[in-house]
Amino acid sequence: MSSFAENLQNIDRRYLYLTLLLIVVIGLLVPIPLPLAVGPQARGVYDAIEKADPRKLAIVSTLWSASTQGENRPQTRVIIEHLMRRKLKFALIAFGDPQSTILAYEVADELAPKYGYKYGRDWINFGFRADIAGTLKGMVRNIEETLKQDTKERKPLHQFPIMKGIRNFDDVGFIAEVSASANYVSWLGLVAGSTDAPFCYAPTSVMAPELYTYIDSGQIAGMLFGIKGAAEYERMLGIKGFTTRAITPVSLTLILLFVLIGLGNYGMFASRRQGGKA
Amino acid sequence: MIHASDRWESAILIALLSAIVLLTIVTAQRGRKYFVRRIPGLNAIDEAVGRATEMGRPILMVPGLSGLGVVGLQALTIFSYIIKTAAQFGNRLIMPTADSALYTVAEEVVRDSYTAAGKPEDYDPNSVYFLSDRQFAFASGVAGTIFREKVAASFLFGDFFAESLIFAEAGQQVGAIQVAGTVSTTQLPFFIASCDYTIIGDEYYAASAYISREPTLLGSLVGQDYCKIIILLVVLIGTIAMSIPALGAKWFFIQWFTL
Amino acid sequence: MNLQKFLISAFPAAKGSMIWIAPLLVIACSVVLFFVLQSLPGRARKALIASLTFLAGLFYALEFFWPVRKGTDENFLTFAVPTVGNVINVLAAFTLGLGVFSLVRIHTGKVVKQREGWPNSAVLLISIVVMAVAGIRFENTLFFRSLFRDVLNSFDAAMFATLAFFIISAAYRAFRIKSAEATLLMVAALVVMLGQIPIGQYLTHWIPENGSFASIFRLDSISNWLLLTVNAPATRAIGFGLGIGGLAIALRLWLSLERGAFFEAKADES
Amino acid sequence: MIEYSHPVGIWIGAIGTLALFSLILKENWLYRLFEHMFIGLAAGYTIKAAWHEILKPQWWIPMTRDGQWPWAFALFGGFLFYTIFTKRYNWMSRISIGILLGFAAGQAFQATANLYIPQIRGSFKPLWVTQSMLPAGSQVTPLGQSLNNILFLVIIITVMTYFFFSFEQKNRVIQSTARTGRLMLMFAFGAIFGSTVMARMALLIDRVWFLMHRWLGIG
Repeated sequence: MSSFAENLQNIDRRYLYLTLLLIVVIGLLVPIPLPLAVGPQARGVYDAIEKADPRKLAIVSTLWSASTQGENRPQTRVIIEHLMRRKLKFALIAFGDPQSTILAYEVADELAPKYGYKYGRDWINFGFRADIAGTLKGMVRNIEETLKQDTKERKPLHQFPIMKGIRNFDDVGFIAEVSASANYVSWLGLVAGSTDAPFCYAPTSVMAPELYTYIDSGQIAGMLFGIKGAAEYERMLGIKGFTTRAITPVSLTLILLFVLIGLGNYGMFASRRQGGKA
Repeated sequence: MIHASDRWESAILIALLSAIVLLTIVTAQRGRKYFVRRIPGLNAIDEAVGRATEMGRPILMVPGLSGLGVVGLQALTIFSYIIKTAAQFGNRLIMPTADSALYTVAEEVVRDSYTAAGKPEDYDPNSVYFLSDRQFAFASGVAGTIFREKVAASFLFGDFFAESLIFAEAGQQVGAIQVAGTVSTTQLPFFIASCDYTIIGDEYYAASAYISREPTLLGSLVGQDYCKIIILLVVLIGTIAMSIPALGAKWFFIQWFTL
Repeated sequence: MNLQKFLISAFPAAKGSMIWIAPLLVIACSVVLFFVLQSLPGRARKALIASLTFLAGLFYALEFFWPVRKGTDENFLTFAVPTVGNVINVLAAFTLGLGVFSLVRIHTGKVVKQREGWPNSAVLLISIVVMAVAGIRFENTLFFRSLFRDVLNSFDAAMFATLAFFIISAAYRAFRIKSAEATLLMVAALVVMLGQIPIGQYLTHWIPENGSFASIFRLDSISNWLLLTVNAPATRAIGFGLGIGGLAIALRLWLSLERGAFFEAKADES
Repeated sequence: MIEYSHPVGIWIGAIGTLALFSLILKENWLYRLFEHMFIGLAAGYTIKAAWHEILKPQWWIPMTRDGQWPWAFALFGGFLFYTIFTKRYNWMSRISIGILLGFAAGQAFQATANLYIPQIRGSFKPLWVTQSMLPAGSQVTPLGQSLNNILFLVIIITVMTYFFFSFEQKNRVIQSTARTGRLMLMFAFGAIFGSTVMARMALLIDRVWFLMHRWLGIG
């Protein structure tokens, strides 16, 4: 006969799965006000954009595909939205996965009308490049010569008003990369030395831990830690977007995990004490 | 570092390590006997194959996501030994692959292994197939197969990414006995959580030597150990030098490795 | 001697109608080459495979070890690196036909013999055709964009998201205080998770961030410490072993030293 | 603005999402259907990508427009793979396989140097840290950093000791060093596990939101 405690250590996985699903749905529908402290890393990104020189170009580099859009899309969105609020000119560039240029373009394209952003004047899409090291090395010398044309209208870059007076990274005031991989190596290794622009990073939460070394050394000015970082950012911007909504279920699912691990261990010890099989 | 001349000292270290491995391979081929310690997970292979025989259900082998390169080939080498054992017992085999170039080699390896085991007629051409080179399409196909076929044993060797846990949990849920090994360190925790035996780190590369006792591979393994000792020494010297203020980061030895 | 110039003069670009005639001539030569190859005796076959493998590897090895010309970061082989990269890509792309052939063969077989689950196989075959045709011929249509984004990407993301379920059941089962190893695994995971979620950070957010000794007891600090001071060296130590292991197997393949099921080239058997 | 989505596509995507999710409860006919559709679409997309991203720009165009006729040899190289299905000629597939393997192997020197030399250099950490060695504004005290660095070295040594294969680990010292190494590994793996959980949850939430919001229009 199986005791209650023994059952606790062998809960049918289907119950676990359904509970998880239920928690996610409820968490998305009923916003439970959970405390959210804005961390210093997210604040670092915010300050970098606040302090950026409006005469210079901001660059948002993306390296993510649909598979990590749960974290990377809201990150891209908050950064672009903040840039638009501050009326900063920005350019999108994509590496790693050809999809990433389409996905990032969509985000910017969607926000543009709200802030009166005009393509070619206020923002531009440099498009996807397969070879990140070569592209960045070239851009350090001359952005226009390296990239040649934009992706949307396929016109030479100098024909766009936004590119006036922009030659190389000296004319760049802010760099952010939203990424699902460890691309910071290229940016820090190849670009950081030739610009004063602060470098910010918005990785998935799997990647984020790797970056603390560089934050500690000051090479990275700020970071959005996965979906949590995006939620903190929405809070600073005072908008209630997807992540503000999503952060509740994120917390709830992790609490569920803690509870389950607790129950499993309690069950194991309790049944051991009763002389049951552990 | 694009060329050796960017930092000769570092390049020489790489060349030196290569030379050591080659040297031990040659001495092993000339008849010197080398030893290899026990690797627990690998002893479980026979147990897993035996279980599959008892249950009369198939054995699954996945050579990871990577293409035709050292990691995928190493997986196939390990599999070829497992297949030779399995062929003796007439187990059914399923091997989905995620790369078309690796698939061509896998198909040959499996066929050859059946021939080597003396059972060429047991080879089923439909057992090795290309599924998808798209990570999660591959995952959906393999997971579906694990559930449908209720595989008795599952061997996951190669390069795995996020899909590792899908395979391992699916296998867990159908009660398969699972042995996994991967070079992707970030996926090891999930294999450890869900598999019966996990080959960690470069046990993956030691596996073929361990199973086959082939002199070339044993020699190579000994060479690899020497190389690791050298790296450890380099790290130690560097650490000590950094701790002595008079030497520090400017010292020539440390500069050797500063790119 | 400049290798690049030599190659350009040895293989001049075809012009006019030669653009089509030259490749056809190459194909004709290939047919001849095929039969010449087949006439080789076993030993020669083996030697040929080993030496081609060696030469292919030698290209990258030499390109790496050969000193660069003064003032540049190139040596006499560097110019060819992009081309060789293309050759690898193209050769690998040609194998795709084999993969797709394998898929189509198995599923056509099921459909033709009406074996169990054949309608699924039919769906699979239709999906291949629809996606390939739409992608190659009708890339700039809403149909393809929606098929790619709404359908294929959704499937990708859905399968990826099942990991959330699997990670819950795996953690529930594995994180038990059974042994020292399992306990360490659990403790580290719990601390890192707590350090990541907003509520965990909130637990210790009253501890000052900077400048005080107590700050190291913030949950996010502990979690960062774990990742940087414990995880990083362990991963690195594993990495050194893997690096050497990979180098060793690469050497064995390059020099055809590997003996085993596949590598023992059995060219002389057939 | 370019349109990317169509309601029909969203419907198929949503039903497919539910079908793929259903695997966690039980393998069923709906899962099987969408699994096959998924694999088919993926294969179709691979064909498209191989043509558009590799064969057309890197092979066909250079050969047929720029007159680079030696590319026709690549066709022969590719063809040799296909001999694998014949008994008589299948040895020839090894020519192409061998060339691909050779290229992969030859890159190992540069790859090893690039990947591991910086890590070796990065492991040179002073065991005794003074205030001047710390970066400005660092929150760690010299003593704390010294302890961290010592631990760093200890972990590297113990873990690498665990991975020595060619001698019996009989010696007491080596035995306990290797054992410590293994425990350290578990600690590290736990940290990796923990740092992955939130990302996976975010993906699920994104999907559920897709179902609720984009498909059903809730919220």
